[in-house]
Amino acid sequence: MKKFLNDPVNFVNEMLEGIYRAHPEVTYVADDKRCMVAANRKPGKVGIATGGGSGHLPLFLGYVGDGMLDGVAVGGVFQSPSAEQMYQVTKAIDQGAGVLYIYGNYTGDIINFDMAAELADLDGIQVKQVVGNDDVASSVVGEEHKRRGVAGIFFVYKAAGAAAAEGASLDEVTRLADKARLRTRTMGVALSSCVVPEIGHATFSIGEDEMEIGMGIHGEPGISRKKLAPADAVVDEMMDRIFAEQDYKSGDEVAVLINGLGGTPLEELYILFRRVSLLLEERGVKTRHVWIGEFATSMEMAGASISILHLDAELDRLIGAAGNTPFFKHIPA
Amino acid sequence: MKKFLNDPVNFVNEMLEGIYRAHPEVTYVADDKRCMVAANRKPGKVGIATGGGSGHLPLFLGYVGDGMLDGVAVGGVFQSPSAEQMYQVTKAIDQGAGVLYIYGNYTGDIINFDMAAELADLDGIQVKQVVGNDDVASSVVGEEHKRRGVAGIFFVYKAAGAAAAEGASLDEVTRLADKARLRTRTMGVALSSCVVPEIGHATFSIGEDEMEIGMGIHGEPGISRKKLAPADAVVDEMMDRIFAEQDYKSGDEVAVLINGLGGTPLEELYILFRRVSLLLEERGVKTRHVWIGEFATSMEMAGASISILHLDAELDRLIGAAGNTPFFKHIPA
Amino acid sequence: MNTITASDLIRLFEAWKTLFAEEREFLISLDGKVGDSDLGITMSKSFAAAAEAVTAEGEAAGIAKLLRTAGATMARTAPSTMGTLTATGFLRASKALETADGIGTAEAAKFWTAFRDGVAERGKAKVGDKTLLDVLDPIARSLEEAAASGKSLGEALALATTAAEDALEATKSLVAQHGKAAAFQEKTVGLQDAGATVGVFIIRAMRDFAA
Amino acid sequence: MNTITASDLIRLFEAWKTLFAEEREFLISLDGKVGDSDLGITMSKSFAAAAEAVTAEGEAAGIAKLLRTAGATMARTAPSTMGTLTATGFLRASKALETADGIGTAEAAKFWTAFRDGVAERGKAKVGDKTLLDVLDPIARSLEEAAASGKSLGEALALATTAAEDALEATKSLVAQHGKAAAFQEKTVGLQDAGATVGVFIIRAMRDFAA
Ligand SMILES: Nc1ncnc2c1ncn2[C@@H]1O[C@H](COP(=O)(O)OP(=O)(O)O)[C@@H](O)[C@H]1O
Ligand SMILES: Nc1ncnc2c1ncn2[C@@H]1O[C@H](COP(=O)(O)OP(=O)(O)O)[C@@H](O)[C@H]1O
Ligand SMILES: [Mg+2]
Ligand SMILES: [Mg+2]
Ligand SMILES: [Mg+2]
Ligand SMILES: [Mg+2]
Repeated sequence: MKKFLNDPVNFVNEMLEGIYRAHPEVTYVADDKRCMVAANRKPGKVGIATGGGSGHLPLFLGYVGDGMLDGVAVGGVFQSPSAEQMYQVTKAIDQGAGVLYIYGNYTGDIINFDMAAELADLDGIQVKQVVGNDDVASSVVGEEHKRRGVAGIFFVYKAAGAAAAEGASLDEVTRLADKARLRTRTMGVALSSCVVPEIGHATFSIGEDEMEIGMGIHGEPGISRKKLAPADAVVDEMMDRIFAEQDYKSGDEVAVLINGLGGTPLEELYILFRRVSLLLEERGVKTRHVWIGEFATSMEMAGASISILHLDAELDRLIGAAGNTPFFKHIPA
Repeated sequence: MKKFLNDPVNFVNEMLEGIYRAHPEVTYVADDKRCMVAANRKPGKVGIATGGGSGHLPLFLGYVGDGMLDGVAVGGVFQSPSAEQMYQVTKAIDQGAGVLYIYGNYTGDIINFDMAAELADLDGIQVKQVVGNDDVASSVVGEEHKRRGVAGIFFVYKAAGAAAAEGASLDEVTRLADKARLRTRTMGVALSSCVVPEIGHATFSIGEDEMEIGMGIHGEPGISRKKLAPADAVVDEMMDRIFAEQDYKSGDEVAVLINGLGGTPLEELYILFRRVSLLLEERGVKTRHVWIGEFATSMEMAGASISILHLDAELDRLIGAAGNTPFFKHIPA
Repeated sequence: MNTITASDLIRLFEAWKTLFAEEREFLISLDGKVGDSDLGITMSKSFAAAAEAVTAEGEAAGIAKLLRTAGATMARTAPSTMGTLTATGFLRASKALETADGIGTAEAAKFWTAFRDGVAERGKAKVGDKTLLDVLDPIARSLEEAAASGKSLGEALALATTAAEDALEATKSLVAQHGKAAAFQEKTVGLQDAGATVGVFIIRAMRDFAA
Repeated sequence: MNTITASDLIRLFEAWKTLFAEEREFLISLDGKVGDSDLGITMSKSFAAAAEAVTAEGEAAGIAKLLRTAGATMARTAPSTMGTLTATGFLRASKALETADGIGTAEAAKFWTAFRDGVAERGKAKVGDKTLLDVLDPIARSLEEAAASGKSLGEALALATTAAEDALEATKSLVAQHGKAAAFQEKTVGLQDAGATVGVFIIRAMRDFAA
């Protein structure tokens, strides 16, 4: 294991200490560093919380700030935070307008967020939930409720965060988050494994010339493992699956996220985007917004994912709105 | 070689096509994609250009934009662009106020920038140069002119870019860039090699449990190769070398850059920063600005560098000023 | 024994703690086959924490309070799927035994029925989905029958354990529908479910304790 | 031959092109020892491009114009240290031979003196720094002497080549001060300098061509 760390047991807490030292815009509640909230409350605004395992930076911690989220609870590496932690975050960020949970479709997270919502309900805090399930590779059409949530959740945060910042109600923020969720599809491909610090060896093994299409961000099995193909061919295969589920006509608009899983150089992500952009262009689809970089990682895993949000007018406005968090800044043109 | 690419020969050009497709804020001149300039000129402003080999994103291309650079010429992976390309960029960005070149201390780059400056001079364009040499590990005190330029050049860009945006003259921008250069020190450590696409195998080999302190961003040999130590110990060793060259008294202020070399997860960079921040705190030094992430990479190399800029009042103002480029956005608090 | 008292319950948590410490590596490798290898870690952690918490609380707190403490402690220590589901189970069992002074056959039936219902509600799985629920359901049913027919606690727990073991064996032929294992689809056939294995361990240790 | 004409010069570039194609792997591995392995790639690329460019231009352009085309082409094709330095050398040689119809001993001396001065100015190295300059300097000096003492072109180039070969051998004992090799410090002792090796190749092929 080649990592910059001290005792693996302290990996998450030391990372968190680094974050709080670097970013005074965020702080924590309940005397628990794993319960992060924005340093400033926005009275009357719908609160948005997320959470999940550590090891995915900038997910989840990185998106707390203006125009995005208000709080987040994180667990150990690839482990859910507890219901109690989520509940503490919920209490801290509620401004009387209710709280929306946005998180990925993983059993551990669901069970804990459900429990937290019940606890919050006892306090009279209204909680709604939107569970990201953008990973096309993780289940077939018709079984979308079984799909995992991956990088596409960024678009759900962005839409919901902008709506809440505009002063929308909990119902309205939830509606928009859910619309962004339903219109987002992601396909991923992994080239190498990651190493969980407390485990110390690769989560899975993969041949020196192999890739796995559709692998999950914790190393869950994908659709197919085969010889690494040229970048354009890899993109074509991924986009085929996405296009099969999104019905485009000429003139339609999209937002694109090319996400590195942690170990893949930015240069390669731009090579992938080049092809994505060509394929969209061929169909007369206009790319209105694009982000390329690391948005949801798996530690040092080499690989990438492509997320496409099929926009409509209101999503276009929300996705393009300003955002300012420790890890994500967007300045509208 | 596990990379997303098509023909390795097209690596740089396809990456550039991806960048132009993603970021309409930048464009190119002389019908050569390797000559990038900001899409909008700012009349009367001192132009700032940089350049160097590809494979270091977001360096160099990523810093063209408001409050930063005006143009950049890039070469093949780890190869200098040509004097002609630099000259074309220079002509395009000159607004009558002259042009400052800021680049790293590598022979190939120096002789090409020198040649470009001579060509520009023939056109009556005034050119000044500031050559980054922040890498403490690459030569001893007294021989600083032999030191390589690494991630610390980011601070030089930031100071010069903000000064030029404020309307400073070429002499003044040069003075400030040079001051930032002289007050910046960087130490790096590498854990794994990178792979140059056209070569196809690792540039150097390093044991599964080894690190190299002071390794250059093209794999140039460093100060010592030894067993990977706990993160805090690695930071202590790196900071010792930096502190030995920067004279701090309590109350002094710094800007900190924790830079990932490409393959190191963000979590680990925060663990490194935690320690850096503690060491600065111990000396009563105040961290005024901090950036943590990938700012100057070596493709997929695992490793990190720490750059410290010893601030004074004017540098503090410039480093904290707004910036907005495709790869770097800063919104002052 | 015919009734598990509050002081017995504290010792039963000690027994569970020892058991999951022993089975740590086995559960790690079982969860590793079609999951993320954390089950041995989370179960040993959460039962150790629960055992310490109930010991610290002491028998004076009574059955319901001890179970609540155990459940709340587990939820905090191991918020994985199984950690939270077992925590939910103990919290529901605590509610079901609010007025009980000890656990005889009738109370054991209430305990496990509430445990099963809590896991079912929280996890939203159905029997046959290849989860913990596949052993909790036969345990609860078997104990309800035993209570109706007036069986002794020892006998009742023995029958419930046998039912659980049979059900665990039956999970081998099922395809996982939930959690990380679901991604492995057909590859899960032939393997016994990891969470269900934990269920069998819990009831088996309870049987041995009461024997 | 006693004079290299414009049409000869085009064929000389063909000879250099062939030579560097042949020495490609050798230079890659030489530069790989204390550098970045690109020297064989850049030299074969830049001489191939230069040869094509001067062929396309044709002999009517004359000596100076051909050298300028070669230099400009090399600067564009291979902007590495050696690529740009050799480009600079040819550009300066072009200037020095602005009015020459052919290259005899006197012109060869002007050619190489300008080449050396260009490399020295551009690279800011001193003789003894273990660079290309360490062979360019003896070449220029030797040719100046030969011109002063009225030696034939063939004899003059033979003497210059010997001087260059000796100087190359002498680089083995030096410590690199410039470029990527400088980082290797003492490890460079015992190795002949890669750029100086290229210098020897260039003069040697010129000698063979004029013989
Ligand atoms: N929805 C569910 N309801 C009940 N039990 C479940 C559910 N999902 C998974 N399980 C059980 O959880 C076990 C895995 O537990 P655990 O290792 O804690 O999961 P994870 O590591 O994914 O959080 C499975 O073997 C299964 O018995
Ligand atoms: N400042 C300099 N002046 C003259 N020659 C130099 C200088 N620096 C390096 N060289 C020569 O360049 C050679 C390496 O060339 P090259 O492989 O093109 O360098 P790089 O790959 O670093 O651009 C060295 O062997 C040396 O002879
Ligand atoms: Mg990374
Ligand atoms: Mg990276
Ligand atoms: Mg598990
Ligand atoms: Mg070289």
